[in-house]
Amino acid sequence: MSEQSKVSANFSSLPVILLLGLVSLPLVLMYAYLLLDTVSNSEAGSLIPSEFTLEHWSFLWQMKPGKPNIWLVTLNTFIFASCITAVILIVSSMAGYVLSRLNLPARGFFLAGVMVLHAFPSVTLIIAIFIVLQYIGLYNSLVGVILVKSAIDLPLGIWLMKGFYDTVPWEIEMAGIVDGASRFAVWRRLVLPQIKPAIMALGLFSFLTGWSEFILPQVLAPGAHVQVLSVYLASLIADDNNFDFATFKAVGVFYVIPVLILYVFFQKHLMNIYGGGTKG
Amino acid sequence: MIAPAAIMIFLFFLMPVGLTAIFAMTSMSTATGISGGVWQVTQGAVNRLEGDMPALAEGIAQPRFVVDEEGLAALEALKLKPGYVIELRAEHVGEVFPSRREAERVIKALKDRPSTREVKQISDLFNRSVLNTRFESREALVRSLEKLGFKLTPEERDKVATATYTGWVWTTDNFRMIGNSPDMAQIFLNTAFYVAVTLLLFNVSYALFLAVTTHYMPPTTASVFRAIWLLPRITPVVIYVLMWKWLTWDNGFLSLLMGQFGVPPKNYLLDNSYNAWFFVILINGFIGASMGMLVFSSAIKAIPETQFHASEVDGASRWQQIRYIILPQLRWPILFVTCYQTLSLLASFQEIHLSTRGGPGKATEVWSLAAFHTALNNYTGNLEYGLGAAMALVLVVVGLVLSLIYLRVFRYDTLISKPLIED
Amino acid sequence: MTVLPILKSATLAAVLLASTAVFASARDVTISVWSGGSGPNDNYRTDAFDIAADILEREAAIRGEELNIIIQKTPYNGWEDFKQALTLAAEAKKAPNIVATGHEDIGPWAQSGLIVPVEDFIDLDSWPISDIYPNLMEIGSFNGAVYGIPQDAESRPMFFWKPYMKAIGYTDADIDALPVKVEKGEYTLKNVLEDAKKMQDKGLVQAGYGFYPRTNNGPDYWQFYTSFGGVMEEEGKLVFDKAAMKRTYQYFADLVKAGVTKKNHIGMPGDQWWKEVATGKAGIWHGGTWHYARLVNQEGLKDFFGNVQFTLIPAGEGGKANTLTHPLVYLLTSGHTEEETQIAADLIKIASEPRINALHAIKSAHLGISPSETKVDLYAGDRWAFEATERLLPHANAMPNNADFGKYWTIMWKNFEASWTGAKTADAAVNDAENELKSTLGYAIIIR
Amino acid sequence: MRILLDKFSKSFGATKVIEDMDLNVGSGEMLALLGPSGCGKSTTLFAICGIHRPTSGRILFGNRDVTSLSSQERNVGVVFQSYALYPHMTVAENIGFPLTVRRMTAAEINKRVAEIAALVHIDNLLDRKPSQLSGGQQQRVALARALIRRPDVLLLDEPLANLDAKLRLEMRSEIRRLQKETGITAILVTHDQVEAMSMCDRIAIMKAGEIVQIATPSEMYNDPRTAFVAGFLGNPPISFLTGRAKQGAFALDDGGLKLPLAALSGIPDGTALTLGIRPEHFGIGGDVPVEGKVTFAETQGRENLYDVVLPDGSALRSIQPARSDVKPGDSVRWSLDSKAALVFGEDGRRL
Repeated sequence: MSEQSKVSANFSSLPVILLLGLVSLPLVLMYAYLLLDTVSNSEAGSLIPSEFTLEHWSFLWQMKPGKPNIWLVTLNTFIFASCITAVILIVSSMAGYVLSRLNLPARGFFLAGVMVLHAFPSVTLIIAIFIVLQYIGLYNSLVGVILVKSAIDLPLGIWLMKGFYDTVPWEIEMAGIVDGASRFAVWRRLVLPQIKPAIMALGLFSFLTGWSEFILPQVLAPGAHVQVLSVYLASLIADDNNFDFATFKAVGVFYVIPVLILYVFFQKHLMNIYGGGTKG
Repeated sequence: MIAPAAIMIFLFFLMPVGLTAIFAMTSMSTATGISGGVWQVTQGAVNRLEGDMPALAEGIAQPRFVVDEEGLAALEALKLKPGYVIELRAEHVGEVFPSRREAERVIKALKDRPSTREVKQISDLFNRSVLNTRFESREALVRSLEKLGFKLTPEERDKVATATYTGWVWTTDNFRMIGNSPDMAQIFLNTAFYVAVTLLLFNVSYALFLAVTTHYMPPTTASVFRAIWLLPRITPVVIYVLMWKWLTWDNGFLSLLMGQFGVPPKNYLLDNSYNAWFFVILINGFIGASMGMLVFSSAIKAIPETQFHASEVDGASRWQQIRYIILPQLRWPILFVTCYQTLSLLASFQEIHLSTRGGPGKATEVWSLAAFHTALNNYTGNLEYGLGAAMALVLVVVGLVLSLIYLRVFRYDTLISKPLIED
Repeated sequence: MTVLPILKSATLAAVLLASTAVFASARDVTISVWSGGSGPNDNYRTDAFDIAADILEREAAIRGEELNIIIQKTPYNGWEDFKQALTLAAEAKKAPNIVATGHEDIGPWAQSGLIVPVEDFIDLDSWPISDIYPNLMEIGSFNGAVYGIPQDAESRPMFFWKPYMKAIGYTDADIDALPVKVEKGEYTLKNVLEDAKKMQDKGLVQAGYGFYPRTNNGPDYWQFYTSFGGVMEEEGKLVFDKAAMKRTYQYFADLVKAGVTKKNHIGMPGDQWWKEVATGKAGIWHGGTWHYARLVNQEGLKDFFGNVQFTLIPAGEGGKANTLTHPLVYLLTSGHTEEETQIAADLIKIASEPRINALHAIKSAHLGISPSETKVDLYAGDRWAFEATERLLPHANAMPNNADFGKYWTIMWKNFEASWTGAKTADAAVNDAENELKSTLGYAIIIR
Repeated sequence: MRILLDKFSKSFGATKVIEDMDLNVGSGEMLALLGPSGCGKSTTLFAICGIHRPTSGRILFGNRDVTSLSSQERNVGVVFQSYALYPHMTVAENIGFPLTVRRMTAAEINKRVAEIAALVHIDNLLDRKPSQLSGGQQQRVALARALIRRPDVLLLDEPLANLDAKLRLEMRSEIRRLQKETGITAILVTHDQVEAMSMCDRIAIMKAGEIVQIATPSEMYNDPRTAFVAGFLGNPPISFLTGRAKQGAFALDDGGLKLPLAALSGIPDGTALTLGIRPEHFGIGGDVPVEGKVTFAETQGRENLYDVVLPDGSALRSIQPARSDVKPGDSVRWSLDSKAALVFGEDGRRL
């Protein structure tokens, strides 16, 4: 974002800040208490924490009965999110280029298809997706659910990449070609470096959605050895035998920390992609 | 270079769509299995046959085990311990048992002590009825029936096969069910209400509000607020819903807060269907607002600054500036967000599934969630893949139609200029 | 083309390694066990297999075989996710060897070939199977074969908070006599409503807390249908008794109308319900025998017998007092080698022995599965198990094992909920249910 | 090397951009393709460098038919209007790129880069990124990159369009110098007649996909074949009067001017005609007097420019040595040089 000020001296910004601050309060409170409750205990019926404690974080060093090891789950989540990022980046940067730049038979059809799919209610296909997965023997495996999640996010990725490729001047590519480079070399060495910010943004975005995904791993990879954090946390919450909000929140915070770190450091890139929707 | 994308999309998009369409035309469920069934004369099948073919139903309704020469010969061929055949032939030939268990008791008592598996093998050989036997093919069933002396016409065979088949069959019942059931109508109305209200209040109006208010702020303050309102979207859904549960739970924030004013604690989320809707819409709306916020913000940023200066010089108030400068130029972004988010809202059920599970009662059950519940996730464990697929197919069709409109609206053809390099 | 030779030798090496591994410990068997609806008190549902495996290994050793069994345990807290995961895993041929689940799953799972009859692998006449209550064994049967070995028994009583009963005029003697009165049909569901109302009117409990039922769908609600004279199955055919179902729907609508039960009770968080019941916020409620364990062990209700009376579910108009037992059963899934399944069956057999099963029964406050189990000290010395077995088990029904029962249940519940929440009248709900049952089940259900 | 376009046609879908064009560029010659935007000159250039394929016809480099060869196989150097420098590479990497993709050794590449950089005078900029260069410097880098592979033909697509006036002047001679020094055949695509006239050996003027005229700059200025060519060349531009033939003379309809011309003998009276008068041929030294009113006067320092409106409303432009006695509003009587007047038929052809 270009943080160029458009604030006019004719209007005071204080009233809008106050107004927005007020409506944002519930959200801020929820997040503040999310963090606060994990390291404190409160008297019953009180909203103000009365003591500092780390007991809610004990899940990090003690295994919960009937639950897999938190570190294994974290590792799974990390593998899951990273692989999705890699697959989406590689596949959609290639496909996006083809759709943006190459003379492909039925290119218009492909483009329309991608566009329709990218707005498609794909989660509803989950039963059929299960059949496909079990047919190719990847049910209850990380690989399977990685492929499915990547495939579902692919149309958006391809569409975004296509949009970003469209902004690269044709002349760079023409220059590459008359300079004697093959089309692949042109893509790899001349065009790809031009869309680095886009790759960064799409990569971050994919990582975050992968990190957050719940339904797909829950249905398609329910086994303890392939469990991811979202499923772990959800199963913790679903278990009404051990209802303990502070622990849930501690697991939640543990789970959300990587997201927040990425968010704080790469906010600009992310805004890029969410705003990028208008391109198509 | 497009091959990997094409393969993945084919495998996990197009094939599932095709399969969903196919499943929608079947009676597939947990009980029928997915891969197909067998032919088994169960008590249920006998009940079904009673009306049309009483004689047959009567004749096959009882189990019958006979120690006969045919069975003994087959047993010899199995080459188990020779003592079994000798003893059976000597002591039990001609005996008839009215149940498997009684036959097996005799076999178990043989001096050579057959194992449990062997007992099963042996008793199978003396089975002279078809009741409860699982036949891998329809011909095998018919053969066995004929062996028992039931001569069947082709139509009768069809009837028997239909009555005894345990797998799924082709049917249009799913769509009839969707069309006729008042519950489906209710779910449909729920969905329409949910999509319309969330879209209108949050994804568009509130997003506009956020975009406009942050526009009138110093850049740093604006980006702080935008960051706050983007949080719901980037927070993993499980945690996000957890926070709402904490807010609305009977020992949660709202209850404690209201407790200060003497209001007894209650579960605000599920207390009644109005509350549930209120929070379901808030939960989804807070996520949905962020996309509109960013799209509208960048659209506002794209308005030349001079237009703002000029309008201020012309004496416009802030409201007039919004009304006459900003809003008219946001028409396309608003249309875009509306189209796009309609589809997202139609497909989204994770938030509702995790917060109210469609409750209280079925008050907040929406179409995609109902499809999920029907096909994959319900208490009785009776997963109706066929009906669920039919419900999903309805969404697929709605999604297709909406996205085609969406292509139209956005003048898709202008987005695909011809490539400039020809090779 | 240099890859091929390398690949070849690698494959060879792998095959060699694998085969030596087989030779080194001839019988290394992994048996996986999943159980649904299992909280921390229910750990012996799966833990029993550790003990059983130990015994089976020792037996093998005595026979001179080396057998090493690895038990993989996966307990699920709830039912929805468990059944989804299990069904999908089975379709993908990745089902666990042993499943502990509700007996009503036998019907559909047997029909689709997802499970195999246990009697193909276990001699039913051998101990301890021969000792199991015959009606429980019947519950584990489908299409003339025994598919499941009962894992536990329970029943579902009505609970009364004694202090409030006293406050509305019952004497200690009255309360002590209540179970008998219920059994004889002298205290009915109508009285439940009246007493709940009295408690509320006296301000003992808040509005909606007089009668405080289960918070979500469950087999419990069939008990009321039975109380009002309904029958679930006759000779292999499901039965939908319109009049009885209407009385059932109407009863809950009346409870809401009288204000003793909340209109939007269904779907409230379970944990809240537990806490409230344990602390006397509710007057009358119904639950299961295993609730005793949770209330006493987890929710801190120290003097259970001093505070709580329990009876059968009282009779309603046209029916009699009853309770429902919903045993969990151990099932063997298909798709494994015969050898593996045989070991799994042997394990189930050992785990069903009285002393091992009693661990589960007492820890989780379920009821035993065999007469000899009641003679195990641990069991005999437990007041709750003893009283509950005596008072409830003789009157226990079970849901039928019928492949179509799930559909029936779904339709019944949907309309139950609709009339409860006031979305439909009881009449309309019964009619809607009838129509849907006719169209989905047709011949398979008798409607009367 | 000679470049030959033989019956070259190009259409995009249903739209025909160029039809049956013949063009012959001699070895070592620099030719300008001059025309307004949309006339097909860039399409022609793209076809020569292989980015577009001809719909029909042939393209020959020397005697080699390159019609169906890809750009990579043609050995052409192109300088694009935007220079198309690779923003993520340094100047040296940019220039060396054509050699890098030919898999030359690093040492060889460095040597050749240094040579060519010295030739275009950017040897001190090799480590910079394109974004750190001025427009003229970027232009030189683009030239160096086009020349380093010793192409058979150098194609320049509006190379000066993005430069300011002073740089444009400097680069004009610079490009010409390089082309002469390397002796390379070059084609310059431009819409600026000054550029075309000052830099090239010959000019091909294009209009609507056709070459209207090919000639040396002076031939074309003095002897345009059509009104279009006449109008396109010359600054300030030529002025046109419309009238009719009358007894071997050009006459305005109101009779205010009658100009006898040799070219009009044998043309029937009443034929519609267009008369082109360049500004330098209307003023004090002509032979046919014309009366009018000055509506606009502009001094350019050494010379003054006047617009004169004739009584019938048509206008003539005049350029004269600076003088201060004529102001807008004055009536003047100046003369036309009838020998330099160009007359065109109704179809725009020169008579």
